[in-house]
Amino acid sequence: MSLLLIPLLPLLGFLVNATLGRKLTKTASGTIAVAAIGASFGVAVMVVWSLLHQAPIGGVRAIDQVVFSWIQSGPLSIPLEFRVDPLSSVMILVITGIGSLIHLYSTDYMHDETDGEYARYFSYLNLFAAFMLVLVLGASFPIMFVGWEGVGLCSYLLVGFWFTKQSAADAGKKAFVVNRVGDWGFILGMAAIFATFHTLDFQQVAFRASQLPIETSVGIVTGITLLLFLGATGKSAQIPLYVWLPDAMEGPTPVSALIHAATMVTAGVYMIGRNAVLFSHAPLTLNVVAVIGCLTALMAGTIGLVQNDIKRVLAYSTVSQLGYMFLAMGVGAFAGGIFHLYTHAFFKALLFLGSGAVIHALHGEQDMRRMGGLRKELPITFWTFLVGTLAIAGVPLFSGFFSKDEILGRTFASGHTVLWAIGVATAFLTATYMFRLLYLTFFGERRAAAADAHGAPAHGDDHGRGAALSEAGTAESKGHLHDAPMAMAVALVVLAVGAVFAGYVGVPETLGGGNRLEHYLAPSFVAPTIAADANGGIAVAPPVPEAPTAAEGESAGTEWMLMGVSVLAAFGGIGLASLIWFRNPRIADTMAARFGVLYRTLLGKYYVDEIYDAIIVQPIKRVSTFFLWRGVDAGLIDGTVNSVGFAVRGSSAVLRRLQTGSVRAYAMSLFVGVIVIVGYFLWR
Amino acid sequence: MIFGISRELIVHLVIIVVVFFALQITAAVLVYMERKVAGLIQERYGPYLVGPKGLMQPLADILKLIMKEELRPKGADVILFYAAPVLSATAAFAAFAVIPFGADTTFFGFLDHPIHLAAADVNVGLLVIFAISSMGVYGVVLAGWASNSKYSLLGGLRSSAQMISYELAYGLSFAAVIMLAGSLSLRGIVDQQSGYWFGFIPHWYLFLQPIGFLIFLTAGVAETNRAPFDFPEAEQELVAGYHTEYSSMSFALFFLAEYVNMATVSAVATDLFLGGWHGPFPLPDGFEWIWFLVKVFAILFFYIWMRWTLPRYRYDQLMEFGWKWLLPAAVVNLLVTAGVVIYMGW
Amino acid sequence: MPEPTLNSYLLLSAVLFSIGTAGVFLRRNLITILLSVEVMLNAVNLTFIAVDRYRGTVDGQIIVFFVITVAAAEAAVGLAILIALFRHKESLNPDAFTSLKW
Amino acid sequence: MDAITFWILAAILVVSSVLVVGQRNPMYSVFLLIVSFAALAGLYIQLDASFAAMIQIIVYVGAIMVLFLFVVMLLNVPTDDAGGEPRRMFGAGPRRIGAVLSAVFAIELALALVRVVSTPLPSSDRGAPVATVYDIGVKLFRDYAFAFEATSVLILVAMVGAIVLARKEAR
Repeated sequence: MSLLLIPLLPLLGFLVNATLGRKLTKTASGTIAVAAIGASFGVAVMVVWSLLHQAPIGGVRAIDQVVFSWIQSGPLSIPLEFRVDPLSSVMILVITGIGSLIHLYSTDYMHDETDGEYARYFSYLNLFAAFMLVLVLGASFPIMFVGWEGVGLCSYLLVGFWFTKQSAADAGKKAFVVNRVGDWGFILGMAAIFATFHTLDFQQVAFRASQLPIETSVGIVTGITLLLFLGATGKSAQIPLYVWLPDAMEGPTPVSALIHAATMVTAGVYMIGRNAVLFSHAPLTLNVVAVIGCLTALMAGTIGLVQNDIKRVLAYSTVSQLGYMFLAMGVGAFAGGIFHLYTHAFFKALLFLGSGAVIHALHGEQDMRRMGGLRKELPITFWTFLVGTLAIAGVPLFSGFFSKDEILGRTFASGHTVLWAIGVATAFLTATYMFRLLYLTFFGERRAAAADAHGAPAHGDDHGRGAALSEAGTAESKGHLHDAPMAMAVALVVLAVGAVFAGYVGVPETLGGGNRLEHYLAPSFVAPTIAADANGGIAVAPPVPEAPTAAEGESAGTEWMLMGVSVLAAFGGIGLASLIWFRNPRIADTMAARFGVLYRTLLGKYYVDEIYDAIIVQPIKRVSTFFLWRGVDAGLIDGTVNSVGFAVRGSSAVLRRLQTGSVRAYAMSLFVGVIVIVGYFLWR
Repeated sequence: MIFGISRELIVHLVIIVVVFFALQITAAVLVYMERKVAGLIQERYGPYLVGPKGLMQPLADILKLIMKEELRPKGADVILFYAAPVLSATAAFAAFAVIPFGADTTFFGFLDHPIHLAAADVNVGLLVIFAISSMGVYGVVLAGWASNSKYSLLGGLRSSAQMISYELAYGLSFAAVIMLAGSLSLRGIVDQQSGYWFGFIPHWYLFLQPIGFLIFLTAGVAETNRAPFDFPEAEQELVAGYHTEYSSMSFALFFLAEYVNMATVSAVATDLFLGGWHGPFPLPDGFEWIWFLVKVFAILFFYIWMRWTLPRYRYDQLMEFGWKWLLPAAVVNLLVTAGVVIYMGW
Repeated sequence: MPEPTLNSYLLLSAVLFSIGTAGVFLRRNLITILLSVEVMLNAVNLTFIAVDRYRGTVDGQIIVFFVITVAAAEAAVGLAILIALFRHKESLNPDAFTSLKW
Repeated sequence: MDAITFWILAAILVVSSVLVVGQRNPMYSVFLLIVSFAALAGLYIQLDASFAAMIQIIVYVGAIMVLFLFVVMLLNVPTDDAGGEPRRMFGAGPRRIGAVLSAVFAIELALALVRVVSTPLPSSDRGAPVATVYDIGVKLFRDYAFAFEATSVLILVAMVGAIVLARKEAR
């Protein structure tokens, strides 16, 4: 089965929809898009199947495919090569699988768009899938980078999908620009890697890195990894570059689900996992990663606690979950991180789609203060949403529990007690704000009118009709609301099932699970004992120590204890949430009043945006305005260009005299030339 | 040797003279024929007073023409005005020069080597004919322009345009035959047509090139400005077209030229398609040219017949026909012939 | 009468060519100028044929055909332009068309 | 025999060409040019290129010159430099220069030719030119096939161009 097909199919879908989308009906373009991604899911499944039945060569299980030699210059040789190994196999399954569901979901969700817009939306969506697959399938940094930039572009396009809305356009721009900062890091990292290892192929890099000693102090590897991590923070919305993700919620909800929850934002995590060997050779970086991840998790959690826009809450929870993943990466629990990535993909997609269903039902209402009591009116949405919430809150037997617990356990095991504590706290917060969300949205009474009194802004999700329709929504909101339509419902249910059972591939030993996922993934995080080197030959590496698998050194007892703690945290959070927002919502306001400063700080997201604006954006603006634009561009460049122009004009004013326009004059001059030449040959 | 002049030379000169006069006589005969046939077609007698059955009529016509006063319109370009008829007549005669009209003969042993029966034997004969007939245009154009009269000018323009348009189809119908014969020499082509299929169907290209033949005839008619393509002298529209202003001998020359041209076209048709002097049954040595004569006159009769039975086209129709039907047809015919020649290996 | 040698042909064509050029420069009538150009072309053709004959090849003739073809094209287009110009300025004097555009 | 014909034809050729140029009446120029072409064709035959000669007549005399004739008749500007007042700068002066130039050129060519020893043409057996036609055909469609096709395209383009240019703007 050809790996090339996997990204190619969505690309084809994109081409079709992009070229003749305007001619197609919604049904047609929708079908094409879904078919494309679905087919590539099928291919992916087959590929993974054959991978599972492949005998490991020197501990490595991988399927390679070189499509063609892309760049060939001097020592630098980059084939367009795809590779599936356990790690990327998980990724492609997630991307194509959940991707298909979200595509399906979108066919209903976007149905109010005009045909052209509809096709445009799906073409973007397919393009995104294609690039994301390139990203995870790429066997070398440049290929990955192609995908990396590609998804960035698609994210830009999709966030700004309703570009006629100022806020959407801005959000798109913001996402793009912030990502550029990360990409800058990524590129530098790549350059450094090539300089150090003279190759860009992942396996090669891993192999050659494994030859180096583990860096105790700051060294080249540390530098490289830090740069790469900068890239990761950009893509995966970590401190300091997380600010774009919440704004990205301006995009259509399915987009948030696919790009800003399930797939793209996890690219950073994947990238670190992909370079596990490299990172594990730079303990310092690992610590940085862990700390950053942890802080992000906490910070986002706290912010999420007070947000009123349903999608923003989810966005922040995404940020904080990503923080978890980075924490895992930081403490060397790569498998754990990927595990969480994988489960998170399910329940977060589910939650987003659920919120999407709600918004859809309320005609673009996103403010939770105008919701409530939807339990009875949107049963499917409610139940699936509930499942998602339980999963993310880490309630036992739901997928989120296993992965989160895995991370926390490994954190503790690795001795970062403080980080572990923060992690637990975050788990508590997570449970809290998620249930707050649940209660505000689905329980109690409809508060639309009340909220109107507050005059809370309605984030129109539906392009153009935003505010107006949200009014309409509130107007008829007292009446019956329609639950998620067929396609959406299907997607929700399937994801809900996933959210429950996805975790069971990685049940830890202590629960008699025998952490299969981890064992499956392990080879991807260690240097290949045999690495095919650049010119296809075979270089034998010294066997590296087996990757640290589950819970060495810590007894089952401690693990039970840890589990207990995190479970407690989860239920504590739920309890608190129900106490405040379920029993008597009054408390919320009183508390908000009491801790006014804190509340406002959280509501203002710690004013990070403002700070950035003050210390980075404004200075840059000023420099570019007064120096680059007025000075360099207008003065220097234009000056040069214009002077050239004047010079030409001046000279032509003289030369014009030759241009008599008289045919005969021209012929004569020509003829003189002939005579001269003949004469020369005569008298020579 | 007679008076130190070789017999070949004598015979050559004789042939040339004979051809020259034969053509003029033909013209005369044609005049008579034309009027007679016209008469018969129109249920009247035609000329019958002058001589037995009006046989002397052509002579009378010529005399009349000679007697007439030579008029020249004011403001006409003197040189060209007189050059024109001469030019067209010359062209007409010159074209016939290269046409072979009989098998090689020794004139019953008068010569020791058989010689070709043709005023001039050129082995790119067809090209010569083509070239000269293309020169024939000038006489007409010149006449039209030089006589400084709008009728003449229009007639001249029309006829030249017409000739040029039909020259293409004309030439292409040649080409098909050239391919079959694999020779540019008329004699060679005629020799290719000797013999019979199944012993009785003569080996003429007419049977291999029926379409080519039709195209050739049609184009020929147009080339010679004959009805139904006689626009240069469409009386109702242009009085007498390019020779409106001509009278007396210069007019006679045009007249002559027209008939000689007809003869030429018929002769060429005979050589190309009707097997020249090869008849359905062979004639005694030295008399094959009779077949040639018969065929030529048959075609000439056909010409006259057409003239008196068919109405004149409209000019645009003529052009349309020439460019949109005749030319494509000729091209297709050529292509098919080429294909056959290549794949059948003829 | 001396037998014509290759040079006599070449000289002849040289003379023709010069006549052509002279025509191009002297005449003040576009038609005549075009005719002069034809003269020049034919001078060249003559050299080709002569040299061909001298070297016993046929390539020269073929080139002559191409020259003739091109001449035909040139004449067609040239005359068309000429007609357009005449429509515009009621004149055929090349010196009347010095404005490069209108 | 050959010599005489050559000199006669040459004389006709030169004289008629000179007249073509020296003629004030384009109509005459056209006809004189035709005459010169005929003489040229004669020379071609002299040079055993009867096929070329015929083509010369058919194409030049039969087609191109007719085109000229048409234009002359159409525009009907018999006398030279009708209209278009000669401007000072392009008046008689440069035209004299032009004449001088072409004279110089002729002299140069003559000198160049006199330099080389006059080589007599190889004696030709007046062999069947038909064979030559065959050779020409083979060469034309084998070695020069591409050029041939190119020319056909050229012709097409020229045709379209001519039509477009000469067409009256329909307004």
